[in-house]
Amino acid sequence: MSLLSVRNLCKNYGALEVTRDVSLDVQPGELHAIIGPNGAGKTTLIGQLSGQIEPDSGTVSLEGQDITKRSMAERVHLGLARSFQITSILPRFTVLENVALAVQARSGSSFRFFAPVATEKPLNDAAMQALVEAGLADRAGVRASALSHGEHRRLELAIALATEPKVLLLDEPLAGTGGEEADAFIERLRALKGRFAIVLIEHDMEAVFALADRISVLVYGEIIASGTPDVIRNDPKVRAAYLGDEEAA
Amino acid sequence: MLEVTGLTAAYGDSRILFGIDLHVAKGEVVTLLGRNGMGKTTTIRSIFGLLKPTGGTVRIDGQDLTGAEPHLVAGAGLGLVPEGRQIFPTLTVQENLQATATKGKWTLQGIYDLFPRLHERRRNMGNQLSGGEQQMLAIGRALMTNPRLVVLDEATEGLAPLIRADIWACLTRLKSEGEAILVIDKNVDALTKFADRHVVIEKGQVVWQGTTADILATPDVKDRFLHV
Amino acid sequence: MSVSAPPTARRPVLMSARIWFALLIFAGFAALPLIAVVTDDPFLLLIGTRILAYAIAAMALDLILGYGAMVSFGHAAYLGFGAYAVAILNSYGVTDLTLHITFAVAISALFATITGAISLRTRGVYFIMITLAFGQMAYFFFVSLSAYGGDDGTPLATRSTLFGSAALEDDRVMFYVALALLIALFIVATRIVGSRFGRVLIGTRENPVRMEAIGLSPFRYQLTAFVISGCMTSVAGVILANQAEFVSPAFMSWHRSGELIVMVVLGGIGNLTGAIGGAVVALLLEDWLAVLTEHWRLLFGVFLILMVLYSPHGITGALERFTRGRK
Amino acid sequence: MTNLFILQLLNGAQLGILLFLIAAGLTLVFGIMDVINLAHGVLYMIGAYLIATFAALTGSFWAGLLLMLPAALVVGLVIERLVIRPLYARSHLDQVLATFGLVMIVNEGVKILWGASPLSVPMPELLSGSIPLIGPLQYPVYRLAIIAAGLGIAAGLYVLVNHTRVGMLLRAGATNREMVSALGVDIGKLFSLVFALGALLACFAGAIVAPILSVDTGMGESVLILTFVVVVIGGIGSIRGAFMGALLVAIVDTLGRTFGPILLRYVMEPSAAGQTGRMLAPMLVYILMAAILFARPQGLFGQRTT
Amino acid sequence: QELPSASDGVLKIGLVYTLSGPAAALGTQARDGFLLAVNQIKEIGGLPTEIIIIDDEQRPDLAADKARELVARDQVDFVVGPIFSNILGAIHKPVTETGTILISTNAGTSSYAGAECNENFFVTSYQNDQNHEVMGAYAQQQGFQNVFLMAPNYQAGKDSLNGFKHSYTGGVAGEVFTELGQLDFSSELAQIAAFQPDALFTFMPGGMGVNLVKQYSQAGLTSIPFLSAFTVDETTLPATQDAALGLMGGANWAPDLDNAANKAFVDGYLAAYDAVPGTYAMQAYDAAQLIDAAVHSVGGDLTDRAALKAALHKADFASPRGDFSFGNNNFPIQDFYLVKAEKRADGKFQTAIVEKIFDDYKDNYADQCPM
Ligand SMILES: Nc1ncnc2c1ncn2[C@@H]1O[C@H](COP(=O)(O)OP(=O)(O)OP(=O)(O)O)[C@@H](O)[C@H]1O
Ligand SMILES: Nc1ncnc2c1ncn2[C@@H]1O[C@H](COP(=O)(O)OP(=O)(O)OP(=O)(O)O)[C@@H](O)[C@H]1O
Ligand SMILES: [Mg+2]
Ligand SMILES: [Mg+2]
Repeated sequence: MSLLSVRNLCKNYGALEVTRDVSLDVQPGELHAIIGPNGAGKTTLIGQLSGQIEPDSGTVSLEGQDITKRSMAERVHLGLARSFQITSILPRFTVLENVALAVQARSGSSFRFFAPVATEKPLNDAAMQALVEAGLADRAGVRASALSHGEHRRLELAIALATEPKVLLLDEPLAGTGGEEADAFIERLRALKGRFAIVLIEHDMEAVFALADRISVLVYGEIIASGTPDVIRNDPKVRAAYLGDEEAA
Repeated sequence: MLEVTGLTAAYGDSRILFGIDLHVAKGEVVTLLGRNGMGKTTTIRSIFGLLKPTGGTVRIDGQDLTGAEPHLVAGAGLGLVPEGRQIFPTLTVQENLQATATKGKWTLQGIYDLFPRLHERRRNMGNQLSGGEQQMLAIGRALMTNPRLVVLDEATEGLAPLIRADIWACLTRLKSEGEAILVIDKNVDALTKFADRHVVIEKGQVVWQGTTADILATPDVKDRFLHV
Repeated sequence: MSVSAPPTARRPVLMSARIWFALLIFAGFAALPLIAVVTDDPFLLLIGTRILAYAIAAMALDLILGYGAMVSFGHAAYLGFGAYAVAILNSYGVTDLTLHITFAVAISALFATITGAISLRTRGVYFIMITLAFGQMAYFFFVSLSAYGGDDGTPLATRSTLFGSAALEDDRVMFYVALALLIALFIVATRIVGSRFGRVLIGTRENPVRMEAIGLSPFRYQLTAFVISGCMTSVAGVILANQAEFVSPAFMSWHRSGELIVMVVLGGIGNLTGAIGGAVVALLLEDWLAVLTEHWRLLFGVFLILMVLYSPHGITGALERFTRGRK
Repeated sequence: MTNLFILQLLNGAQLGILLFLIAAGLTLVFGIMDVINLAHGVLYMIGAYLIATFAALTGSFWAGLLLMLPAALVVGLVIERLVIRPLYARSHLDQVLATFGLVMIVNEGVKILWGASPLSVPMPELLSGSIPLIGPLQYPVYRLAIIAAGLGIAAGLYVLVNHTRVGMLLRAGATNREMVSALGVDIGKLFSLVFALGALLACFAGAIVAPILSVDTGMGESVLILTFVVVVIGGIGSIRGAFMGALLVAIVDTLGRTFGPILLRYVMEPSAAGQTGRMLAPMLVYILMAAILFARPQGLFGQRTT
Repeated sequence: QELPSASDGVLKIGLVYTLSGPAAALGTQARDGFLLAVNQIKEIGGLPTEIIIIDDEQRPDLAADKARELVARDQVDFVVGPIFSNILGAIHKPVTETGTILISTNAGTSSYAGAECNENFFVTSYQNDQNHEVMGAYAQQQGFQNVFLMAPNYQAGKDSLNGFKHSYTGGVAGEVFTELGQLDFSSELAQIAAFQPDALFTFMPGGMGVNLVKQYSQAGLTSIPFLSAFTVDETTLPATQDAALGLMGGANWAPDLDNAANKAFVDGYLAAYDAVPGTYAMQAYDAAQLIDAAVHSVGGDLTDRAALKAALHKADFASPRGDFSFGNNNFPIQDFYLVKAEKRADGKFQTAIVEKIFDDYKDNYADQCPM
């Protein structure tokens, strides 16, 4: 049984079919990349998987359980975490607090009114652990709003890690990072591979081909091809619709 | 036409720029390179008066516009494609293009020819566009102000390879039509195909500059400053 | 709706500075009866008690306004519930203060739960206005309540009793009871803000979508905070009724809700000490300016504008800049 | 009964138009400049006092109106420059506090300048009198004139905002001031203009009601809350919303007060109906608002923003 | 906790009136009326006089506080005021329970006239219902069969309609309660037009009345007799002007009453404030006269409260309204008139006596008063 399974998902905005009968399976431990031209509906698809956007029809199931009607928060508790294409953090919290809050969300009730949270060691330890994995440990005490763009992306990752996902949905985690930083990020993802399944949306083909176990190509709301990197790289349809000649070379 | 000397700037107490020198001549294509967080965007914001510089000067065609209101800078002939697109969410695509347009070479039709996708989506609200579509719109919007110097901050971020190639083609065309361009981008290789000069900044200071030929001749520039 | 609060990032020096300000204020209050004796001015205690009541209400409002970005424009309703709890129970011969408070809190919890659940569907200014709507409904309900004087309100025959004794009839006892309530509620509120719950609340203020994405749906937490705040405010209403020995729907008019917001913002939102300080300054200033000139409102308006323009984080902001400047 | 219904509908429309004139400025300033202006109500009051003064000076309503308009514009520009402009970048609550202060200043100032007693403005000769409707019912010509003037202004505003370059810039500036500016538009000037326009509309509304209502220091406050209700029901920033919201609020209020008790009598005994009707009548507008926001949290024509 | 009066030989009087907000005009008149008497008398009761003026802002809780401040901090001998019943409700207990004397110059709530009457509480105006009863009696006398009733939706409004019905037994065409502070009456006027009653009776004090009167004439309803109380008076006439001409009201006095005391009062007020005084001013003026007379008769000794109260109860002064005495409940026994708005020779407006409706009229609650 696949870990995350999507069946016949459809979503329209007026006359525009953003998601057209999309079916998709993610196996445990697999890194599944989704690529496709701008406006193909990738972010919208992630939105439907994570519960932010309600699909018109179709189902999403996690570990065999139908979660189509579950709220975003419920899905997180079931093990489905996401990062945002456009950075979404708590700007006035410190980096550590950002992550500690995510740890708190999955461990114990948040209806505790009296014990000071700042000194809860288990929370801070777990948060620190996630920061180490995301390569942000040295910035733990800094206000999140003062981070650079690349650091924001890493914080997004750390927050997602802290929720201890079974499936991690990453929407363009590399956007706006380049060079060394991008390489480091790819290494980080590689190290995480296998611990949980990852659905990765990315325009950086270097990263996609380096990391993905499987790639699905989404064009105008439809999956036109799905397979191993090699298969996709040489698929003429994909080359015409997305890759062009430059990247594939 | 743009001349920046000794520019310094800070966000509150944290100083970011420590004296940037930079100039772009008529019709020249200059790149601003540097790793993440080195102050590229901050440089652009300071030039446009979106952030008041703490020192140095910004001149456009000899006119001192240091820390001037952004609309005066834009009025002097600079067009901005900002980092993060910043298109107007409550305007349609077409209105986004028209709202700040000025008369000149670039017209609505010209933009639609350049990005047919925008034509298809012209009645969509700005916030109903995909990331890539928004990027196209941001470029189109800047061109519609008919600037003499286009400033692009990460204009190809989040774009599919095919579209990215389109943008490079578009920039090459702009250059051939005599427009000056100041461009920030991660894709140094693509930039070297059409840019004239390159400026590398690190920690708020210019650490290297030279022509495309220089960069190709000294491969360690890329390694040392850009790590690509 | 943008609510800009001072940063929550821990800055130990400032945090303790705020606690010091609070202690200073409490100490000042505690000394008031002494001052009243020395200056032979028993009236000071009455003003003091009224200020204490508003300080509680402002602090309670700040809990949701400053920390939860829920700007309630109907909070005076809870003042009214507290006040009418006293009047109504009194009229049935139930005069015990603890019972009055219990009743006020129960009614407020009920009202806050229902109206909060509906209001929280909205955001920003829409939230402001829908809370106003519920506040006004409560207001007009009491206006039409002829049994308790309707619009005219009704005087209280006696103050609440404290464990069977009429001790509260003594203005000093009344004052100290109010002060004790303020301090107790301040401690409670401070603990809440620093707790797990508080962190969720503040996180929701910062970025509700992000909260969803880590698995915390804001609604339950916001609603809980809204109810807590309403209940606290009703305690202020109980005090106010006893202080004035009179209750009237005027306690719950939208003007009063607006004044509470003014107090909180004037004090500096998102810090409990500020709310208390805001209430103190606003009410004292009103009293003093009124002595100076019949047109005191003009001066008060000028003061408000100058505060906003030159001291972005209200009174606490100004004090913090002052103390930091001296270090 | 139907006659009464028609008459009340007209009354509702007239009140609605008036509310719209005030609400339009508020919703523009709010939606475009993102400024909560509690002082919008006092602008309405200033309009009434200005025309009372000018009409008394010149002895003519029309001359008073003509003089009022530029004066109102100046008032708007001065307030924008002194108080509102420094608040653009500030939080809504700071704006609330400062404009609350402004309300206190203006109210007290008006009292100092014009005294506490209400003033009155004579009805212009041309528009006085009533025209017969059906049977014994008559309707004042002046109120019809208000309806006509309001409709004209509504149409003009709609075109301005939705179909002109200025309108586009206004909407663009509403979401991203910095970017509009970086693309070469002097947003400061644009905003001053919007504020002055809003002030002008509010003053105009105040001026045209002066012959029907007394001119007193409390008039701004009583209208402010109602105006906010209208803006929120319609959806912030939406001219169309303000129009529909104003009509809805006015008609529900007018009809509800008249026919509510009558309807209640069908379901309960007369004395209880009277009691309940009296309790519900003033709540009606608020119940309407709560219900609308419950169903549509962003108002009728508002953009959903998260 | 009865406070001893400060026997410092200074007469201290606190005035509590609504001096801001929409109803400020009423409080201002009352204050001015009182101060006029003070200026004419100079030393009230032969004592150096100190007046403290308080604005209650029409907020009961604030008023209660201010009243306590007057009593506890300033140790005044008399508190005079207020305009509104709800303010009276708030300050009554704090003032009277300390033994300080409270003189209401306008609000005359029924409860304080009846069972809750108080030896420290005097009223120089009327019991609230009385003016309404005047209009009811007039409607009855005219033989109206179908009167439309309208009042704001608050306690005093409800009381007013009951007062009217107390002396009117004819039919009621409609009974409408408007929102307190309502300014546009188009919807109610439409109903009146539709019902075509014999007359309208209304109680619309302050700004509400101004608007109603203007809109009444604009709606072309002037053919329907307009009976009112506290609606057409000297505080609203400057704003309604011609629109109010001919509209009728009930009152205990009018500026044109022909007696020496009234002439001194009206002329003095006109000279001092360039405005025609209304009942609010007259009743406050009388409060000052009342205090003056009483303090004189006890020889300036403010410490003997019993004697002072007895002296007050005698009401030994010349009121501009002529006959004036106190009933057992310390509420006035006086004449009531039908009055009508008219234009004066000097271009100002005033109410003028049409006919006397009640002679030496006592309120209906006095019998319930145990005093
Ligand atoms: N709320 C909406 N209303 C209408 N159309 C929308 C809405 N949201 C997205 N769209 C449209 O749906 C399409 C898919 O958008 P989406 O953001 O999913 O693309 P994407 O594949 O993530 O693109 P990119 O790689 O550029 O981020 C786009 O054409 C966009 O214009
Ligand atoms: N609003 C801000 N407040 C404080 N610091 C900021 C702010 N914006 C940026 N910075 C800091 O300024 C530095 C330079 O940022 P800038 O955005 O100019 O870099 P950049 O070279 O454009 O990087 P990137 O390639 O990531 O866009 C970074 O260290 C960043 O953390
Ligand atoms: Mg996307
Ligand atoms: Mg940048």
